[in-house]
Amino acid sequence: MTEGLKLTVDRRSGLAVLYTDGYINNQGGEEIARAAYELIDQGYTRLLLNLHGTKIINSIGISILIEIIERMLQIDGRLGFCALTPTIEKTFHIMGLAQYAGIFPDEAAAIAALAPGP
Amino acid sequence: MTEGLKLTVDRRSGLAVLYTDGYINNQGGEEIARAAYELIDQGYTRLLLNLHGTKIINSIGISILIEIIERMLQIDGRLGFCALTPTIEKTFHIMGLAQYAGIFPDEAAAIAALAPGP
Amino acid sequence: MSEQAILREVRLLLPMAPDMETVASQAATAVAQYAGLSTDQIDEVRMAVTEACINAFEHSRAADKTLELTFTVFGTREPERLCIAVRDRGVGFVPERVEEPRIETKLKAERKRGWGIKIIRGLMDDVTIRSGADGTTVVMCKSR
Amino acid sequence: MSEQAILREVRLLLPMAPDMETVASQAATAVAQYAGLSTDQIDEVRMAVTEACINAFEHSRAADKTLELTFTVFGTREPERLCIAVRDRGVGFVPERVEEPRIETKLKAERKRGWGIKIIRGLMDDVTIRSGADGTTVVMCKSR
Ligand SMILES: Nc1ncnc2c1ncn2[C@@H]1O[C@H](COP(=O)(O)OP(=O)(O)O)[C@@H](O)[C@H]1O
Ligand SMILES: Nc1ncnc2c1ncn2[C@@H]1O[C@H](COP(=O)(O)OP(=O)(O)O)[C@@H](O)[C@H]1O
Repeated sequence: MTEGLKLTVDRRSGLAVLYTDGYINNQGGEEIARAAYELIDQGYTRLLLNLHGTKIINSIGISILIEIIERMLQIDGRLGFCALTPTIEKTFHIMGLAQYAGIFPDEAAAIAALAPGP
Repeated sequence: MTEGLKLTVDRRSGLAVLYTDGYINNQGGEEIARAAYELIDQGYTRLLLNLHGTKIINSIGISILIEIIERMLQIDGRLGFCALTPTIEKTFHIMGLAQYAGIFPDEAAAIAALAPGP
Repeated sequence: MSEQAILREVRLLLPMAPDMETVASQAATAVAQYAGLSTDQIDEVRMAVTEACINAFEHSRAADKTLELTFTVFGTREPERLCIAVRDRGVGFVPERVEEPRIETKLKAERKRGWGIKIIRGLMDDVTIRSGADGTTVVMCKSR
Repeated sequence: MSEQAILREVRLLLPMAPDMETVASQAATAVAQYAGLSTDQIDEVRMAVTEACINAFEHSRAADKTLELTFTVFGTREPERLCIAVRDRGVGFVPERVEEPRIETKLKAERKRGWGIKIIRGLMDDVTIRSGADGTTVVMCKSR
């Protein structure tokens, strides 16, 4: 009954941004994965997860994010994260995720780093 | 140890606005009363309590607000409230407080109603 | 109303000490969210629970200085109703003998207090108070 | 460190059922606020408590399907330290036998899970896990 995750996708040229709003648990993670795989199937190789609206996340949700990172590595794409709470950022560092996915303070910095060059 | 109430006073011509931030319990209520009596001693007869920063209040805190209303009635002054959460507003109605103190949606409406005429 | 089953039951044991009502209020928020209540309803539940806790802290004189809250979510498939029982093992009181507070009187009275029970009744859908020599239990419910 | 007394002790009994970790997390928030932890520290406590609850829900197979949390605030005059014990009466496990997860391996592995304990240890100051045939107790502490 607890409110599920809300997800919004913004397709831009060469990059898609996924905005999360709410708790990223197993259902939330799976919803993100579904959207990400759809974008990958549509040809997007650069994805940005803007976690501004997410204050809690659990390790089951994060495991699903790791699946997305694995897929990105396979297709030579890139996944970035921005607008993390300090605790979520700390958790990603504890796990070593930061080596395989860019972590950026805000969307502008993320897009500058992720977007394919001219 | 739980964070105490923060109170800011804005003295204007003919009216003073008290901004609360935090829980109005007995300590919080007493702090408001202290500030209100000081303003009354300085000659203010119109006071506006802007509760925008207050999401919780208890009945002990409200009892102290009733003391302030009593004092206002004695000096023929007026006390108004604005920016209440729906629950705090409902509580004031349950208690019948609304008959003795104006309840306004926002500061502009409150000031228009409370400020002494030209 | 159709037969409702218990979907979740959470218990909280709190020391009767300053500020502990905020723990009850936050736990209530989480259970009320689970129960699918609206933001305003959740706020009303918080306020009512806070009042019931403060009453027990102030008036119960319970020797064990412990307050026991039980949060029960009822529903058929989905959550439909939240009931919260706030129980102390204190001296008890006779609810019928508590005078209904009136603002006109309180404005002139020395003692301005005495609003807790009225607020709880005003904010919740149903309230029952059982009180006796083995303490007081206030049960308050709200439906979606 | 000076001798610290128990300033507050709160107990929470939760059903092992979906979403109930959010109740533990909100109760933890309130006690951590009382304990004077910073906003970021409170967030870390929430996350660690959530992980410990989910572990018990998923792995304990406790017959009573009940999780017991004890929140203890220690201090001399002011609150200084919060410890949270998360206890289940399930089958237990041998913490030393749990393999430390590594991201390089997990990225290629079928099972990407296995991060809960590492996250709890990373976010809290001290963590002890006692586990045996009568269940598991994870105790995690954080000081101001
Ligand atoms: N848990 C309780 N144990 C004993 N007496 C109580 C309890 N709750 C309420 N009472 C009695 O009922 C009266 C009215 O309570 P309430 O309406 O909350 O106002 P207040 O607490 O401000 O007096 C109290 O003054 C007290 O005598
Ligand atoms: N409360 C518990 N009861 C029984 N086993 C547990 C408990 N907590 C953890 N475990 C064991 O420890 C392992 C590692 O847990 P954890 O690091 O949280 O990762 P995950 O839960 O994703 O497997 C679990 O897979 C489980 O075997």
